[in-house]
Amino acid sequence: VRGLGLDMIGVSRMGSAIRELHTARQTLARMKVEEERLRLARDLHDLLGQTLSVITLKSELARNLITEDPARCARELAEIEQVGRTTLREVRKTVAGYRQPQLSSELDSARQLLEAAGIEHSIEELHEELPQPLDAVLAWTVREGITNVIRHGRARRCLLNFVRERERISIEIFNDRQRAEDIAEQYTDRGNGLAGLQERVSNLGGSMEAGPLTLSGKQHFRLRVELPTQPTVLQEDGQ
Amino acid sequence: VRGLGLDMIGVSRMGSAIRELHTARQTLARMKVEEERLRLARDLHDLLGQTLSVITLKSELARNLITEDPARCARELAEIEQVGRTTLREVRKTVAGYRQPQLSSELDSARQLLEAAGIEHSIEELHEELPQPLDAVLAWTVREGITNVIRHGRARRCLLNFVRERERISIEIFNDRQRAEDIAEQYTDRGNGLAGLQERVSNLGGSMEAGPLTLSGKQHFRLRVELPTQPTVLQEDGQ
Amino acid sequence: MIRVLLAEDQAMVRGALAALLSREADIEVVAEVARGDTVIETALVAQPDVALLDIEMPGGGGLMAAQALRTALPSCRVVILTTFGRSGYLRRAMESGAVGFLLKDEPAKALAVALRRVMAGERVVDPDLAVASLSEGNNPLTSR
Ligand SMILES: Nc1ncnc2c1ncn2[C@@H]1O[C@H](COP(=O)(O)OP(=O)(O)OP(=O)(O)O)[C@@H](O)[C@H]1O
Ligand SMILES: Nc1ncnc2c1ncn2[C@@H]1O[C@H](COP(=O)(O)OP(=O)(O)OP(=O)(O)O)[C@@H](O)[C@H]1O
Ligand SMILES: [Mg+2]
Ligand SMILES: [Mg+2]
Ligand SMILES: [Mg+2]
Repeated sequence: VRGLGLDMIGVSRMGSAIRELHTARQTLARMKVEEERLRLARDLHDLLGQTLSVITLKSELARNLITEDPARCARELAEIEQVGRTTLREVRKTVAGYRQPQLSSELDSARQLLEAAGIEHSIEELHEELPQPLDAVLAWTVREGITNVIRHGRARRCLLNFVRERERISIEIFNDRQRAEDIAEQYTDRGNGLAGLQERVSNLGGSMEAGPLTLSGKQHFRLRVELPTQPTVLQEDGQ
Repeated sequence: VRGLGLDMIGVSRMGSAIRELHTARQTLARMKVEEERLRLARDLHDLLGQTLSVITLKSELARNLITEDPARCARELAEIEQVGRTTLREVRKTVAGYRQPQLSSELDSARQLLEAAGIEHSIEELHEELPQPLDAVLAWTVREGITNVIRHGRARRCLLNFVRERERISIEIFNDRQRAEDIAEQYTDRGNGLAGLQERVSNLGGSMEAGPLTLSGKQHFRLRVELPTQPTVLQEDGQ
Repeated sequence: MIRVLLAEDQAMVRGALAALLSREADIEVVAEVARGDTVIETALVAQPDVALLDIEMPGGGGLMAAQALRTALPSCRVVILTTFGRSGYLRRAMESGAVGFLLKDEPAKALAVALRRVMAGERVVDPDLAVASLSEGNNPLTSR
C-alpha cells in the first residue's frame, strides 16, 4: 500500500509533466508553422512580385519597339524569356530544397533517376546511421552528383561507392562519357552546383575533388567527397 | 526503502515519458512545418507553372516574329503583358491569404503582450477548430482589441472571453481604465483600427460594438464581436 | 521529318509550342489536342513519330494517354512535357513507357535536340525536373 502511494506520486508527477510538455509542444508547433508561413510568403512575394513586374513592364516596352527599334525589342524579349525561365528554375529548386535531404532517400532517388535516364548504374547502400549534418552533406553530394551525371555526362554507366574508414567517410561518383570531345566544352565550371557543394563540405572540415579522369583509355568524370566523422568544426548545415 | 524503490520506478517512467513526448513534440512540429511548406509550394506551383511557361514560350516566339510578322508579334506581347498582370494580382492575393492571422497564435501573442505591458489578464482559450474566415476575423479582433487596450486603455486589468452559442460565437475584450476623465478625450473614433474590424465583421454577417462602459462605478472599455457560425454571406477576407 | 503530336490543354502554351517547334527544319507538328482522351483517336489518324504529352489535362491526362498509346500505336515514342515535378510523376511516366521527361519551358532549340535524341533511341530526362518530382514523391504528406 505504501509503495503504491509513492508510485502514485510518481504517476501524478508524470501527469503534470505530460500536460506541461503537451502545451510546450503545441506552442512550439504553432510558432514554427507561423514562422514558416511568413518566411515562405516573403520568399514567394519577393521572388514573384519582382519577376512579374519586370515581365509586365518589359513586354509593354517591347511592344512599342517592334517597328521602331527591332534590335532592342529583341533584347527585351530575350530578357523576358530569361527571367521567366530562371524564375521557374528557382521555384523548382526552392521546392526541392525545402526538404532537408536524407541520404537514404537520395540514394533511392538516384536509382530512379538513372533508371529513367537509361543509364546503367550501381549505387552502393550505406548501412550506418550518421549524425544529421554528415548525412545531409552526403545527401547533397548524391543529389548534385547524379543530377550532373544526367545533365552533363551523356553517360552510359554510373557508379556510386562509399569508403568507410575509422575517422572519415568518403563517397565517390563515377561516370563514363560518351564522347571525348565533350570534355573541353563541358567542364567549364560555369554552374554553381559544385561550388555550393564545396562550401557545405568545407563547413564540416571535409574535402572535395571533381573533374575529368581517364580510365583505361576512356574519358570519365569523378566527384569525390571526404568527410571527417568526428569533425573539429561540426556546424549545423542548413538546407 | 521499498517505497523509495517504487518511487524510483515512477521517476524513471517519467523520464521515458518525457523523452517520448519530446520526440513526439519535435515530430509534430516538423510535420506541421512540412505540411505548410507543401501546401504553399503547391499553390505556388499551380499559380506559377502555367503563367511562367506561357510567358517564356511566348517571348521566345515573339522574338522570332519581330520582322517576320510584326502584327502577330504585337499580339503575343499584349498577351504576355496581360498574363503577367493577372498573375501578379493573384500572387498578392495568395500571399495576403498566408499572412492571415490565426486565432490561436494571436491569443498567445495577446498573453505575451499584456504580460510585457504589466497588465493583469485572463485570456480564454478557444478549444474549437473554426472555419478559416471565422478564425481569421476573431484573430483580427484579438489583435486590434489588445493593441487598443495597451495603447489607449491605461488598463490595469484585461479580460478576454468567448461565448459559444448554437449558431454564433462571440468574443468580448474588457478592460478597466485608469482615469475617468480620459473617456471623452479617448473615444474619438479617429483611428481606423476599429473601423477596419467593423468591415471584416460585417463581411461575415456579424455585428460589433465598441465603447466605454461603467461597471460598478468604474470606467471600462468593451469591444464585442459576434459572428454567425453558419453565415449567409461567407466571404474570404483578405488582409 | 519528325512528326509530332502535341497534347496540351492550355491553348496559349500549345499554340506557342507548336509555332516554335514548327520552325525547326526537321520537325513537323502534325496534330494538336487539348485533352488526354482524344490522344489515341488523333494519333491513329495522324501517325506521329513522337507524342509530346502534358500531364495535367482534362480527360485522364497525359500519363493515361501514354499508357494507352503504348498498345494503340507502339511505334510512337512518348515524351512527357511538364512544368513542375509532382509526386510520383517520373516513376509513373517511366512505367507508362515514356522515353523523355522534359520541361515545357525549355528553349525550343533544346527541345528539338531532345526530340532528335529520342528519335535516335536515347532516353532524355531533365534532371532538375526529375529531382523535384522525386523529392515530393518521398514525402508522406504529399497526397492531398
Ligand atoms: N558528371 C559530370 N560529367 C561531365 N561533366 C560534368 C559532370 N559534373 C559536372 N560536370 C561539369 O562541371 C561543370 C560544373 O558543374 P556544376 O554542377 O557546378 O554546374 P552545372 O551543373 O553546370 O549547373 P548547376 O548550377 O545547375 O549545378 C558543369 O557545367 C560540367 O561542365
Ligand atoms: N481598449 C480601449 N480603451 C480605451 N479606449 C479605447 C480602447 N479601444 C479603442 N479606444 C478608443 O477608440 C478609438 C478608436 O480606436 P481605433 O482602434 O479605431 O483607432 P486607434 O487605435 O486610435 O488607431 P489605429 O488605426 O492605429 O487602430 C481610439 O482612438 C480610442 O480613443
Ligand atoms: Mg550541377
Ligand atoms: Mg487601434
Ligand atoms: Mg495542363
